[in-house]
Amino acid sequence: MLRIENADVFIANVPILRKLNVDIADSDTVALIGRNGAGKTTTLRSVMGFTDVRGKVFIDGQDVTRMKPSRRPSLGVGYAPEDRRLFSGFTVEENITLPGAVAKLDRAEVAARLDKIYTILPELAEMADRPAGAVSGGQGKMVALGRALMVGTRLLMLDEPFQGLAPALAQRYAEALGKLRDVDRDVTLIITESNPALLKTIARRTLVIERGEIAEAAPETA
Amino acid sequence: MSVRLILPALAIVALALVPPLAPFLQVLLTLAMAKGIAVMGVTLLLRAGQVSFGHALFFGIAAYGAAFLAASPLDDLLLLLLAGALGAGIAGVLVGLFVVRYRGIFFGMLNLAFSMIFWSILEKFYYVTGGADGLRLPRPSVAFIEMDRGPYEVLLYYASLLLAIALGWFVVRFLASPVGQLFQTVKTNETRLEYLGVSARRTLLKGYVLSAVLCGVGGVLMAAAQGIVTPSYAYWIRSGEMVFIAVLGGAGSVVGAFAGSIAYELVRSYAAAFAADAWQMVLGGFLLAIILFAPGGLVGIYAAFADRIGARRAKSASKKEAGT
Amino acid sequence: MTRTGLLSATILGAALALSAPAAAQDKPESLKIGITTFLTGPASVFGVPARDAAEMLIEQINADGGIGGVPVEASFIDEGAGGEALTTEYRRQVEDEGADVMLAAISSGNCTQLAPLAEDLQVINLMWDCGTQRIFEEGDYTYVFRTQANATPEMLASVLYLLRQKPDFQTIAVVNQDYAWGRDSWDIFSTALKALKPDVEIVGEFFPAFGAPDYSTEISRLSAMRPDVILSTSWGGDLDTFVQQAAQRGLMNQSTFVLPLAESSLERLGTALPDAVIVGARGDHYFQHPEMVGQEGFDSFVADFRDRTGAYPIYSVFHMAQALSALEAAYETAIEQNGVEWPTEEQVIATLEGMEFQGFGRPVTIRADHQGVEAQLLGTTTTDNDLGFASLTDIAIYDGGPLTTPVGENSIEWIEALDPSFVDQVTPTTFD
Amino acid sequence: MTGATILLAIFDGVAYAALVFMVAVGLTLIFGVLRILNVAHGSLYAIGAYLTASIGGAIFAMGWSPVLAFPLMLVSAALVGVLLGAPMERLLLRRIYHRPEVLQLLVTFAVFMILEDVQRLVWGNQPYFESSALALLGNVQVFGVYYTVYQLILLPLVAIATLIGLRLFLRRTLTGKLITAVTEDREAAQSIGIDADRVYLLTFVLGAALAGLGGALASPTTSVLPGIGAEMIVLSFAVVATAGLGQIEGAALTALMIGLGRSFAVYLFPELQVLVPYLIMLAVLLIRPEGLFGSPAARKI
Amino acid sequence: MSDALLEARGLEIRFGGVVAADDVNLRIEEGRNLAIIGPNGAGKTTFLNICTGWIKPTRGTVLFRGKDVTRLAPRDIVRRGVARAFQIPQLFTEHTAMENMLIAASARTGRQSPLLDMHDMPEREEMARLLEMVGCDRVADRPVVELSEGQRKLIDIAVALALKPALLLMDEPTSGVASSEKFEIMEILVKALGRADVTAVFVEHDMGIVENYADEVAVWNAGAVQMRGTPQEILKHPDVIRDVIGEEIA
Repeated sequence: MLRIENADVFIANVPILRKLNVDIADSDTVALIGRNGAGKTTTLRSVMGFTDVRGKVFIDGQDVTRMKPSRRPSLGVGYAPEDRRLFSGFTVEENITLPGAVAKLDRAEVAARLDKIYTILPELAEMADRPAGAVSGGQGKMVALGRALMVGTRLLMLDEPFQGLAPALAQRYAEALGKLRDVDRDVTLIITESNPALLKTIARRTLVIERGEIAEAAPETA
Repeated sequence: MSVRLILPALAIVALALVPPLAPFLQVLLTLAMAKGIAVMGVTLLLRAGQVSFGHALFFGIAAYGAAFLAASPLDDLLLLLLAGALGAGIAGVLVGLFVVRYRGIFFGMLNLAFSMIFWSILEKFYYVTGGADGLRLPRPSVAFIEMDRGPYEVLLYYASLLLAIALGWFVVRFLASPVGQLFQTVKTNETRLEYLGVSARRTLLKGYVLSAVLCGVGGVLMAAAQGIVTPSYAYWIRSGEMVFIAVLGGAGSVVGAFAGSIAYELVRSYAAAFAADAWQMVLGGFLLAIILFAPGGLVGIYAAFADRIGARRAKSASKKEAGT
Repeated sequence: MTRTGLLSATILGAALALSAPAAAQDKPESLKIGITTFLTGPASVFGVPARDAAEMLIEQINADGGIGGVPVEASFIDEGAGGEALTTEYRRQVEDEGADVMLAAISSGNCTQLAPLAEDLQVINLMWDCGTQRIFEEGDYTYVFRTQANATPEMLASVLYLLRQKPDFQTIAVVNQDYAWGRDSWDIFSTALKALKPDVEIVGEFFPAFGAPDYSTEISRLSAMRPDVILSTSWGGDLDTFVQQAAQRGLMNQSTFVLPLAESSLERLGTALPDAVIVGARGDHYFQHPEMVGQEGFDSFVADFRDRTGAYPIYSVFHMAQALSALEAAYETAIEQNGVEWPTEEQVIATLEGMEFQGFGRPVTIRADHQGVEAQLLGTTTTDNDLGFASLTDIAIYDGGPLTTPVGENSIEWIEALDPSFVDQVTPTTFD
Repeated sequence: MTGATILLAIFDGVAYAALVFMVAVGLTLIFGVLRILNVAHGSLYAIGAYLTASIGGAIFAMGWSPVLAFPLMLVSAALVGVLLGAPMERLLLRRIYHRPEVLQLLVTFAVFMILEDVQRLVWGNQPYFESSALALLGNVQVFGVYYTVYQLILLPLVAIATLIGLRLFLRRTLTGKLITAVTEDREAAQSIGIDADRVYLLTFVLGAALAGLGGALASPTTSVLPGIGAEMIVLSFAVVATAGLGQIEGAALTALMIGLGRSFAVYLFPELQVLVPYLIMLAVLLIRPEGLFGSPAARKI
Repeated sequence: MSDALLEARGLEIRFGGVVAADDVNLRIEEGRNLAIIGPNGAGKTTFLNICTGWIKPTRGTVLFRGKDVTRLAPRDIVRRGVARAFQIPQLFTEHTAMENMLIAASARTGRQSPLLDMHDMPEREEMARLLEMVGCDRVADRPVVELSEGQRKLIDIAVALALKPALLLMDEPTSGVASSEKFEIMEILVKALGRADVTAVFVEHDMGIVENYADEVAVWNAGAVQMRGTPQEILKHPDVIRDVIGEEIA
């Protein structure tokens, strides 16, 4: 599904990724763990095309290294960034459906996907008409997940979904991910996290990233 | 001596030799240094992350102050400089108290508004200010010695050079000092500044007043060299030009302020001489080329060059060592 | 030592260099003149035609063998580039290029700035177009001359012509550009009006910003107050805008307009300028000058200029021609008096003082204070279908002498001291 | 002031405000999305005016109907947007979005300087005046004072239509929503598939076309001559800052305040006329530091 | 009464419709480190913001050493001895770690001479010791942008300590730090605080940290202090387990 070959990324002349190699199979659920600054977020951002990558990135076997970021969602890639980044002027539902409209899906398809999203995340249906700017941080994380689900039919990348969530809410979020797995068996899931304990029940495979490289050992793999 | 310092040192020596060796550049360079001192004020604010599109205000205030004083018996260059700097400083405090509450585009626009108000007043109250024609500033005495044009201009040239060096030195020291470092943190993190128990506004105000004084000194020198002050001293295009020069030289660099203004004056004056009706286009193209291809400005180009030479030197030195 | 030592040495050197006397002159390879004119900015409506005229006339002079056998070489400086660029380039042309004579400037502000500089640089400067009367009233100059009138006779003639055309008006309003010319010209005009017709009431004074794009509000107010006369000394785009907007809104049918600079806008305004507007020409400059039309030099000049630029000459063109005539006359007279030798600068200056010369209008005299005395032409617009734009009728030409402030006096004080009888003392030449 | 003169002042103020708004709205739109204060906006305004006046003058002289003046304005605006706006965004601005604010501003300043000379080279120094549109609509008389229908009725209508149209466009259409989304967060927009480059291009072209339209609309009432761009841009800056950055309704309200302030100044204190926009700006920012419609940036700590 | 370092009385504030503080009363005693826990959006950060004057409450007062500081600006409260470290480190990103410290020192001493180079300040050694104390002496001369988040958090705290405060408020000092490092960092920190005689208040989600390093715990819920006690009491309370910790994890 996703292959990264020899990726080097520099930010302000500081190497963030060093010859990073990742290969993730279809339908896998992968936890990408590592300390802050190890390169987790940069890895996801590189897949989305927001960094200047030296090396190669393949999605579904297609070389996307030079593809515009905005074309990647059309490959079925959904991305929920660490800091939510909702469109605060739109309602929660508009936030979730907008990717569908951008991808020119027909109304029925958008409605069907929205239903699926509401099944997985019923709390979103309750706040559908609230402006996204007015939801709390934790709820925002849920909305961001819902938005990523709209087009993320092949590959879903969640950056630090539990960061800053109180334990009870984090647990709720983890449940939603479990439900997603029940509803959709095929989607490939990549979740970054600095606290691997939270992903124990979800991830099938754990990749540990250190100083921009995949560390050999993956000690916390179940 | 480090590679980087060679050119600035040579430049100062070369500048000192201009009047005897290249007198045709003397007036041009006097103006360039006057502007350079003013640009240094804009540069200073850039170090705090603020862009002013109205610093011509202080340039103009000081120049008009000097012109008014020159019409009185206290018509002496040193007094004019003092009065101009003081006037600009006081105006800096008054305007500063207001504008330091704002950041980014608002800061720039408010400065613009103040300078445009001053400009409008200069244009409007022409019985006092001479309107668009401005005020004459007849040649002042220097230390109460009357001078002819020739010696006066040579003296003014060296005065500008000395002031440029002295004020440049002072600004560099200020920026390295605790208060100057605090001033620069306004650019990166005001929240932390506040939580260090420091008022970002007051800190910014200190630098703002200094920048106003620098513009003032530049304005008086310019007026003394030109012999006339006009509202164009305070017009927004002039403020834009100062920012232009600061970026041309290397945004935030003290040396860049002077490198930029000398380059600007040369390009402008030769463009005006040889492409009289397309000089703006030449300058615009020059600016675009610098921003797109050398965003560090002239100083950035030089630094890259010096680094390369320095690296080569270091390499050859280490080779030698290895050889022996 | 070293900086102070160096400094004093340099000052000494410079002082020595300056005190060296000007050597006697051999015939130079060329007579270099520098001309400041607006090539950019709003005033380029005057500046560019004047430059075209200068180029054309200099080509003609050189084709005829130059001045005293010496070809003329002109370079132009853009006044629109701003004060520093202007003075820097002015100096460069004098000091480095060795310009013999400078023609500067259009803008009064630039004249104020350059006159002392010319004096310092000891270069002859002919003020060829600027109008401020202050320069010679507030200072004595050796090297600076003006080859045309100044604002005082121009405004005084306008007042006299207005009183002649419309003697019984009661109210007047002014709409002038907000800069020195607009203010100064109104000062002179209103002072003259108060002296010559004390019962006139000034009902409105508007000074919209220079380059204002819109006069709607001023026009609304003027429409509401309906003054008998509306004066505007505006020029260029500002005048065009004001006239167009006023004409469109019927204001020009309500009041008599006095536009002392409108000669330069006649062709551009086309049919937008209605009949019965009083128009001045800053001197006696008009391509249908009743005394000049039919004279060979004049007709061919107008025709040549039109061929070259596609437009009729305007007053700035005539001013330029006049300045070049003065230059030519001064050199040729000086050469003659010098026994066919090339004259020194001092000799040229001596010749210029008190010289009479003629451009494409009545002869001009340069007075002892270096101020030119020039006749003033005014007229009233009338539709001219052949031209496609208004031409002037009821033309009156005033001699410059009686209208020009006497040497050594201040214009405003001199005008204040005039009384209504002055109107009858000055009789213009009129044409039927 | 009597009631009648107050009304007259309001008419003049509204007509002027309409024109100011037309110029400022494009600048605000571009700033809102691209975060670039486009100094060259003034040049685009001037070129819009030049195109309308010169093409109009030429085709009416050839005997075409003066009614064409109105479609010509739209054509000129489109030309400015497509021929100048598009290359400017694609070739210059696109290279500097990640650069500091000052550099972005100076790039547009450089373009402004270049375009000033381009205008002179193309159109020369003589003012252009082409007022067929003004003449065509005629005058109306109010309290014995003639107003042109063009200024009193058409300009305000166009301004209001632009305001409402833009509002509807941004709120109701998908393209409008894409612009809004990119405005708020370029990267988040890209990550849901929005082609931010295209949105930027579209916005800039639209903003440039609005500048051109402003110029085109101004051309029948004013002389088009070198330098009109420089005057207009400072005024537009004042409007944008006073309104609150990127605030279209704010720009409308500010333009109205400036228009009315200016016309009342002409009636009451003519000497203050030039100062009015800046005084209004200072007064507003003193009370509301983020501008009329701006909201204080939340400082997240 | 007088031994309270900081005391909040009846604080109340709303943002839009959301109550962020609803009659908050809390005493912080000198020398007793307090942990604040609670679900997201409970108003923990808002409390720190009110205590330091960043936002003004609609009602209520904040007393520091018995003096009302409610209406003071943050800088004035800081000068009285309250320092703060942030969830997202607030550092001067163009400066090195040492320069950040020196800037803090010059803020404290208020040196004005424009001719003194900041690097020559007499406080330099003291700052070096502080950096050493938080284990960042090796990176003192590196720009802070190049450092890891964990290091930045520590430097953020060191900068706060450079002010020699009596009270240090920390917002999630170990968030974004890999769990393997958390205890290490807290270990360093608590030692440093003890040595410098600073009372600490910290917002924390990691109950392990709370259990080990807090003397007292206050539980926030819906903008109010729900309960308060020792870590042992609080972390076992059923309400806390339900609302804050989550049953499964507990």
